[in-house]
Amino acid sequence: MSTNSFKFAGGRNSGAKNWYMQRITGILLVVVLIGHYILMHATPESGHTYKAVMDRLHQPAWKVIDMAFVTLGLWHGLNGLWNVIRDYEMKPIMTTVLYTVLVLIALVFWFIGLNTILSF
Amino acid sequence: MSLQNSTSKFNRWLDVMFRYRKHTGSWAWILHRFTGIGLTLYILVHIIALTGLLKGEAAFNEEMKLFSSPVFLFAEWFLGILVMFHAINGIRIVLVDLGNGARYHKQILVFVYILTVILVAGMGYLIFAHV
Amino acid sequence: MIHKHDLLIVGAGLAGLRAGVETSKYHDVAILSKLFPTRSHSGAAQGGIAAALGNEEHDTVEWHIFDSVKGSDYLGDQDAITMMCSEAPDAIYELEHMGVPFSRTKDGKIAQRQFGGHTKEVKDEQGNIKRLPVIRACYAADRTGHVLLHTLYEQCVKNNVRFYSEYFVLSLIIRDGVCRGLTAFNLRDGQIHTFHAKAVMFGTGGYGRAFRVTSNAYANSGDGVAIAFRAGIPLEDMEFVQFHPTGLYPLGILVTEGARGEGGYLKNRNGDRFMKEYAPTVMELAPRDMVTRSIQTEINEGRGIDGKDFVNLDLTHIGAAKLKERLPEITGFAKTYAGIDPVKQPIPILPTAHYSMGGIPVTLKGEVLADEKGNTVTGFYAAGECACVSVHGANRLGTNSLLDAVIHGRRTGKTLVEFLRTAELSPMPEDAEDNDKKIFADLYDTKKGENCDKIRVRLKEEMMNKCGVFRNEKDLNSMLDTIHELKSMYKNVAMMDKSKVFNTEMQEIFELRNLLEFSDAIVTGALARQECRGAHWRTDHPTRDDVNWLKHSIAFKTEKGIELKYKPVIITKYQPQERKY
Amino acid sequence: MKVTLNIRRFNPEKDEKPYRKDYEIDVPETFRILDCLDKVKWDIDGELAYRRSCSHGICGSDAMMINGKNMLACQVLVKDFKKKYITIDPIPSLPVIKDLIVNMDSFFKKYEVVKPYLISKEQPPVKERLQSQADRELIDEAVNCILCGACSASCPSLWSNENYLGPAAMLKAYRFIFDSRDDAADERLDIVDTTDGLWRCHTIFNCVEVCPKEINLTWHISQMKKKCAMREL
Ligand SMILES: Cc1cc2nc3c(=O)[nH]c(=O)nc-3n(C[C@H](O)[C@H](O)[C@H](O)COP(=O)(O)OP(=O)(O)OC[C@H]3O[C@@H](n4cnc5c(N)ncnc54)[C@H](O)[C@@H]3O)c2cc1C
Ligand code: HEM
Ligand code: SF4
Ligand code: F3S
Ligand code: FES
Repeated sequence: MSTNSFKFAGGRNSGAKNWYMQRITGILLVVVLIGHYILMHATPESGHTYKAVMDRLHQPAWKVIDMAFVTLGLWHGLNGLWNVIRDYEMKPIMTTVLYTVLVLIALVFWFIGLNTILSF
Repeated sequence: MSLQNSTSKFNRWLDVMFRYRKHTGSWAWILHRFTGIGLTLYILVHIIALTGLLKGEAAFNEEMKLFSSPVFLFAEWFLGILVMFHAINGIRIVLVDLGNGARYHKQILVFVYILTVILVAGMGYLIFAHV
Repeated sequence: MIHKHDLLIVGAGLAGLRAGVETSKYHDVAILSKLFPTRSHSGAAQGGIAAALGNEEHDTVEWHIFDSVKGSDYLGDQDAITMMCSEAPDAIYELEHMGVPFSRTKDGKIAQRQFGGHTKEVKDEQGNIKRLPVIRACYAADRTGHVLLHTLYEQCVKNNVRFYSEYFVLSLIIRDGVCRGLTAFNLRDGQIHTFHAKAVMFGTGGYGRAFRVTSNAYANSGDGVAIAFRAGIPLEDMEFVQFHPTGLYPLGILVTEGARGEGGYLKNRNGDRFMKEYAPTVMELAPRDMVTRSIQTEINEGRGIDGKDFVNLDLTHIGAAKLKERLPEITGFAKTYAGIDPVKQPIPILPTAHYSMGGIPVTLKGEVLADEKGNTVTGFYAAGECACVSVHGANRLGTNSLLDAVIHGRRTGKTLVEFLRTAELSPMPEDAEDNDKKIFADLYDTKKGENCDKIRVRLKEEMMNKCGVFRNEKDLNSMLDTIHELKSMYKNVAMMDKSKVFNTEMQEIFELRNLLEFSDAIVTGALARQECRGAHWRTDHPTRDDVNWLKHSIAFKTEKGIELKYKPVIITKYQPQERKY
Repeated sequence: MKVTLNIRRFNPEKDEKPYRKDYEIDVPETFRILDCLDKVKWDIDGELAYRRSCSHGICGSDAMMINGKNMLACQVLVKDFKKKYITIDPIPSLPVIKDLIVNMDSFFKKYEVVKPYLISKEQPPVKERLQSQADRELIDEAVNCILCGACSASCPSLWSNENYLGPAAMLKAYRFIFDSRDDAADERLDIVDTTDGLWRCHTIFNCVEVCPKEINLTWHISQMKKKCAMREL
């Protein structure tokens, strides 16, 4: 006869933090991301020449905004991927491996991103 | 036993995903998920691409020439579809969980689609007006 | 395969589950049901459950008793009715404590509404006593049965009751007057299982499925009643089958009496509220049998809407808001099945076979009676619609049957707790499964024969026409012939499906066997009873006859056919009077 | 009216794999899909297996996937369909036992996991506990669930993860968490506040589309998400 493999993991293992961080970062990103995207295309130069980029990057306010963008984007995006991964049943070891990979990607790219911004 | 019983979990999942009717909410979810994954991959690529700034003005501008070509501008416009839809639908998802949002998700979704189309069209104008 | 438990409860409706909650605290209880428990037909009950709580207006247990006695057309046993009505308030509070989400009054008490046949005593200016409708039925919108059923199931889950769902009970094993268990077939594997226990309780529900137009579920095929009958247990008052006045045309899906309780009107083709001709004081809130006959008379005399066989139930004056709050479910039914919106249009309705007053005779404690003299069968119990206590007599009042199921489920549970403390397991006979095995083998062997559906369709059609709201000797005689003919056809029934797993066709064949079994008892009883009483209306004997017929009929299955005996009605306080409203 | 039912058949004793078969029948347009199935079973193929009982959408036996959407066969009429070629499958993601009958054990196990019964730590009063109409209103939708399983079987999150409790079980949790008479809200929140609970719901709304009792499950799930999120702050 057919099997029913449902097992309840049990125990409080909240995804609540994860959930509202996804929402908070998302809402903040609306401003930063859409702003960024529009700005980059506002004039043909704004996003595509060294000079235009440099002009902005030398202002501290823009530095902060760009750093926030990298941070929020990575957090939200990789946390999002983590959410997607959790939707699929897999062996616990697999989950741990994937989680580690995501955290590593986050750290590495965060470092690369900040490095670029802070170099100027 | 039946397809629902015997084949691998993945196949069963695919099978159901294809056979089951897609309601408005399903489409929104599928689009949100794909755009989210797409944007995440893009942001990674983007971060790498910008390390070009470190190589100095000449090298960076050389790279950017490539990105200023019509093909790439088009690609960037397409990116805008992902950005706009994901962002606006993201707001909808937040609204759904607030107050009585869950009772109006369909109405909000209509707004999301309309707003996305308007914004994407506007961006198209911005991007291509200069070409 | 043999399973052993202290107690087997067959049926997971209100009666079975209530007994389960009571007994499972102390004993090893298993509940068998051919449906998953929450699929039982108790869940379809809409209107309410009666108890003189007096939450909305002054009410007394005494009035409830009187109404039930009068409603039963004086055939109800008054000791049983007194007991039921007195225990009612407590039983309702207990249900609330278990978690039943009743609708609430403004001050947070259990909400109540009016229902047919439930009245209060008021004095008019001249000092004459009049009886007017009273607010007595506790409800949860129009989903009362649903919330009761689910709450009781939840309590059973809490008490870790062992459920055998989708097991179809085939026969009782009674030897030397002692019940030892039963056999059932498991729909999932198609095997016969034997259950061995110290006691068996039946709560298998009603048998409206013997009629073409019915509010009952497919599952209400009177299995318990027929199984007991085959095992040598007599059946009481089988001729009394209640037809509910308002079934949705044409299928017979129930439109709760609560719709009239909330103020709905019945109208014929001329737009007249015809109930003023039949029951001037209570109008639409007369007891069911009266309203049903009034509607049927209107239809028969050509005053149905457009001359067809239905009249209108008009709720349009009640208003959208109240309908949404109090009667959401039937609003939905009307939209889905009749394509009409009760806020704007009247609902087409016709009488529909609804409730079986008769059944397995039991004592007040739930013990099954072996004969008309009061001897009981050891270890066999019954409660709910399949049993006959008799609290409903010749006609049940609306909302009294949920009460019956809950009260007697509880009482029987209590009896069982005591019985099981001392009871021993009687040995299981070797040949317990033999008969069922043989029937199984035959069904799998037969290649060609009668179609089960053809037999059933004819039975239902003819029961409706000849043994329905109005009956007479000629029709009943011809119905008896039909049943005998159908029974012999049934002997050659062929099963198309030869598989084991979920052989639902086999289930239908067994259900048909049961339908034929008890229909015979209904018709035989109806033919013998030459009077009109409650739901039993003989056009050829159009009056109540207390001299000859104020008695319960008890049907025995014998070699030669059905033999009828009678036993007296227990009358304590209320002498029979003419029944006028 | 001529209707063709295209039914997904499977008999574990004979068939290796499920297959589809067409049945042409002639029925009145007021027939329910359930009546059509009955007609096929009684007139054409007695082997066809499906569950049913009440026949008017209250027992929850006959949830099945009709034209790619879960619904109760007894709650849709033939005339509700524009095209008279109607496909019928068992509800997805649960193991098929035979034809349209699925094994619902895991569905009910999930139901039991959320402690689906009133837990009251105080001795009840002699009469009923009082509950205001506003408090009763909070659970008004949730108590209507008939456990048909249509919602859970329509949820993409559940298709990809069998351990997800699913909307029906969580609705049951809601029914008790928000019942003013219940004292075990925190216990139950602990149960749904898990990776296999609330957080697998991505507000896809398939459950809401199919619920025959028109319960807005997502709304109820959202209320619990908010409660849990507040708890963490
Ligand atoms: C549409 C409708 C509306 C109603 N509304 C009201 C109302 O408003 N107020 C009121 O007081 N009464 C009402 N009634 C009547 C009332 O609902 C029933 O009398 C009562 O619910 C019967 O409960 P029960 O426990 O005896 O049987 P049921 O709830 O019918 O349960 C029978 C059980 O027995 C099981 N069973 C049957 N045969 C077998 C077998 N062979 N093997 C194994 N298991 C078996 C079934 O699976 C089921 O679990 C209504 C009835 C109907 C049909
Ligand atoms: C601009 C504003 C944005 C908003 C308002 C937003 C909002 C959201 C929300 C609310 C979710 C949760 C969905 C759920 O729980 O079901 C989400 C998921 C996700 N987002 Fe965003 N987001 C934004 C931008 C981005 C960006 C820039 C990226 C890429 C880096 C991204 C990647 C993702 C991913 C991968 C997911 C997971 C998808 C899923 O669970 O189906 N989002 N987003
Ligand atoms: S919530 Fe609706 S769809 Fe889900 S099980 Fe309950 S009634 Fe069925
Ligand atoms: S379909 Fe599933 S994801 Fe949530 S909204 Fe319904 S439970
Ligand atoms: S048969 Fe009961 S819900 Fe359809």
